[in-house]
Amino acid sequence: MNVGLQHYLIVSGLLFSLGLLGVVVRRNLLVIFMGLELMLNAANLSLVAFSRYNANLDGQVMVFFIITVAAAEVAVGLALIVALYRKRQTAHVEDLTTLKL
Amino acid sequence: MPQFTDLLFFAFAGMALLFGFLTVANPVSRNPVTSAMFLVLTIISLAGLYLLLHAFFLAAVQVLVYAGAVMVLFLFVIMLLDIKEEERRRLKTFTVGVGSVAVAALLGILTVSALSAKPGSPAGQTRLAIGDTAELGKVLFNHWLLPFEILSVLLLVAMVGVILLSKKDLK
Amino acid sequence: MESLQYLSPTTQFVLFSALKILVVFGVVMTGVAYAVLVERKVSAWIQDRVGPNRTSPFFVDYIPVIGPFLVRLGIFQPMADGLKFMLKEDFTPSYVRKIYFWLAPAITVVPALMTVAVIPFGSTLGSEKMVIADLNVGILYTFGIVSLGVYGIVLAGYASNSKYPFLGGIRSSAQMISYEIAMGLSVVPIFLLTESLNLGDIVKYQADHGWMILKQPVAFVIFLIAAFAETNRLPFDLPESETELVGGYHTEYSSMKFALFFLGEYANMIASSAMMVTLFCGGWTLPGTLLSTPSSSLLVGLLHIGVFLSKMAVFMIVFIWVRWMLPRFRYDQLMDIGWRRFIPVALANILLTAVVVAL
Amino acid sequence: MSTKVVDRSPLTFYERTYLPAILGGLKVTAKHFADTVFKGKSVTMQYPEERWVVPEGYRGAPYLVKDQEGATKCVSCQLCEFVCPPKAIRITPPGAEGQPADRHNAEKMPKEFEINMLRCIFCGMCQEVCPEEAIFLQKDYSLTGESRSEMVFNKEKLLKLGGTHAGIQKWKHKLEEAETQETFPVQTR
Repeated sequence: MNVGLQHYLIVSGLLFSLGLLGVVVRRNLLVIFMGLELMLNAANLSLVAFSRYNANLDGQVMVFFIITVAAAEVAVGLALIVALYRKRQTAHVEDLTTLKL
Repeated sequence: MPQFTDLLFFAFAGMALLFGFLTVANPVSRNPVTSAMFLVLTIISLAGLYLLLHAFFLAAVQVLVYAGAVMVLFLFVIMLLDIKEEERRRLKTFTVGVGSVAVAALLGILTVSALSAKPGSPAGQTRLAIGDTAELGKVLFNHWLLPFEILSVLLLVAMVGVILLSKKDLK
Repeated sequence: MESLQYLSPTTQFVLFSALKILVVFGVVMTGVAYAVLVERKVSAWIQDRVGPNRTSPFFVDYIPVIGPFLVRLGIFQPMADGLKFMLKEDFTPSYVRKIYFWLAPAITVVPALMTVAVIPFGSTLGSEKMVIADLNVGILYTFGIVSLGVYGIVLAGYASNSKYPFLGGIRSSAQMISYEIAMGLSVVPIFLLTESLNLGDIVKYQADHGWMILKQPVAFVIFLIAAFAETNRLPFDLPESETELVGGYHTEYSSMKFALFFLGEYANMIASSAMMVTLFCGGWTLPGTLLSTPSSSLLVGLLHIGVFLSKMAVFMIVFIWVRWMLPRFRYDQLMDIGWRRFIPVALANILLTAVVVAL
Repeated sequence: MSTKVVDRSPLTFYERTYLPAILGGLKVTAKHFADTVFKGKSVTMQYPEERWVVPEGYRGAPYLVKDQEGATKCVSCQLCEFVCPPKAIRITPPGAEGQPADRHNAEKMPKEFEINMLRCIFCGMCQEVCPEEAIFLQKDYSLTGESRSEMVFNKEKLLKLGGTHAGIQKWKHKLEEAETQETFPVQTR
């Protein structure tokens, strides 16, 4: 059996689930953030695969955009985490309970 | 040699999944640095997959931006904040259980939809999809010019925002 | 050569590629060893010393006149150095994070060696192109791999679990990210002119239109200085500044692991020199002679490689010489130059080139 | 006031390009490079072949000396052992039935005399304190060995390395000093 679009999509789906698992299970803000990155990457993979198997470069352009946005997002997100850490001395989601009654 | 590229696909895909798993759920270590390093490996494996999909430019950009800059930033922040290993007792079984069920459900949906995807044609004969960087550039700067410009503004906004956020005496 | 034609093209490709990889690897390794020697010799001469001049294996006695001369030049010193590094005690302090401590030196070396893969170090030899991987995104590949080099240093700093190496690692990550931007921006005008990301095409363009260093002097200066920062050489060797950080990231390392850091640094220098030769100084071409066009004759092919290597040697000497010319920059000066001088200048350079090209 | 005002005016644009610094560095390094390579003006001493001229008053390793007749000068008084700050000297006295001195005007000589050269700090106090002028800091500056025990020098070794100091005799120079002081043109009383 030759490797086709479906293979890539399944890998992408598995990676996406792994990223989500990280976001749900892990309690460290930075690791959660890494899970998010993993999810973005999984989406990228399926986009590139679509682009390849549909002979259309738009998917790749979209991936290019996503990578750029991800870079900006990481910069802002990490700055937020640093600011939060300065204020609370923690990067643990369960310690951040300001909104809790 | 289709056989050989198939082998490469399985190698890269297996590596990506293994390292991805070790990123989020490493059974040995909860160290954020370990997670970050495995995420770097995942990203590099994904770059390998991009190469198999003839997206050479994206593979290079993936390594350059993600592995070279974004993850270094992650490491930088982990070291700057001196974040210790997550304590083990804090992992609640309830969270893990519910999370796993939700993730498994999502995975099921994704798998079903992936299997129902039209296989498409493994293009390569058309010039459009052979991963030529010049072609990508043409598409990017003709059809997608406005989003590109908006993106550049977004980057600028992010830059200014980060500088503001990281000021210590923010009023 | 005759018997090779019976092999399938794929087998030939694999065979030739393996051969090229082996040869390039060997040349880079030898280059590293002798770069260390040249560094020691040139440093010594600049500081009114003589440098290594004693190592003489037993067979030197049988070489008449040249033997003592070679010994005085220290030709055999790298062998002794290598042997010394292997025989030294490989000490791992008890408080380090062991896995990263062992991984870091390897992670430093691998990207440095991988960079060389896309560089066209000669025209053709027989019918083989003298480049390991002729990628059409060659330069992006190089930048991607170079950007991975920072992990070795950061991890070394982190794994040592001690303050000076840690500071060295942190400094290095910030420095490398900053200067990568300037470096990347500085080469964009070249692509505007050559309309290709393939290093072979860039060399070809320079053979036809003259060297890039003449057309893009600003880009060259920025690239050169950024290369100094990327390879952690003086005046930008802040990650390992001996006087402040007692050696920085490799303070806790000894023996072969330390040797690997050393190897990585010099391999990086070789790779940067090769990049500069390829991008700005015409690669393997030599204008004004027959050597500027690819040729199928074996002799000319070898001469091309020779030209490339000599140009590279010039840049290596520049790297080594500058070490003694300038004092180390302060950290804020480093960041200031990177972000507030080079990036705007590089952007202006891109704009100017784009306007000229468009006209 | 002798306050010196250092000129700290801001750098000019030319200076801020770092060009003068780079050119200056190039000039200095090129000059030294050329001097060393072409004129052979290196300042390095090729050690095993070329030896350093040890200056007068240099404090090297302490060795035992023999007198003009080749006899041991040390009388085993152990003053040097007591005064030695790092306790590098160990003297074993001959004891009641020990061997007598090998020179006629002394009662005894040490049975064993050891200096641990790894502990010795070459301070010269042993030489200072020795009433017999039997121990001298000499000009030996390249003490090496392959083991710790090898670096503990015993009596035979110390005497051999110390050699004979014919010119140095007990109290002789004190006598000379006294004589010069007596002829010193200062009238006492």
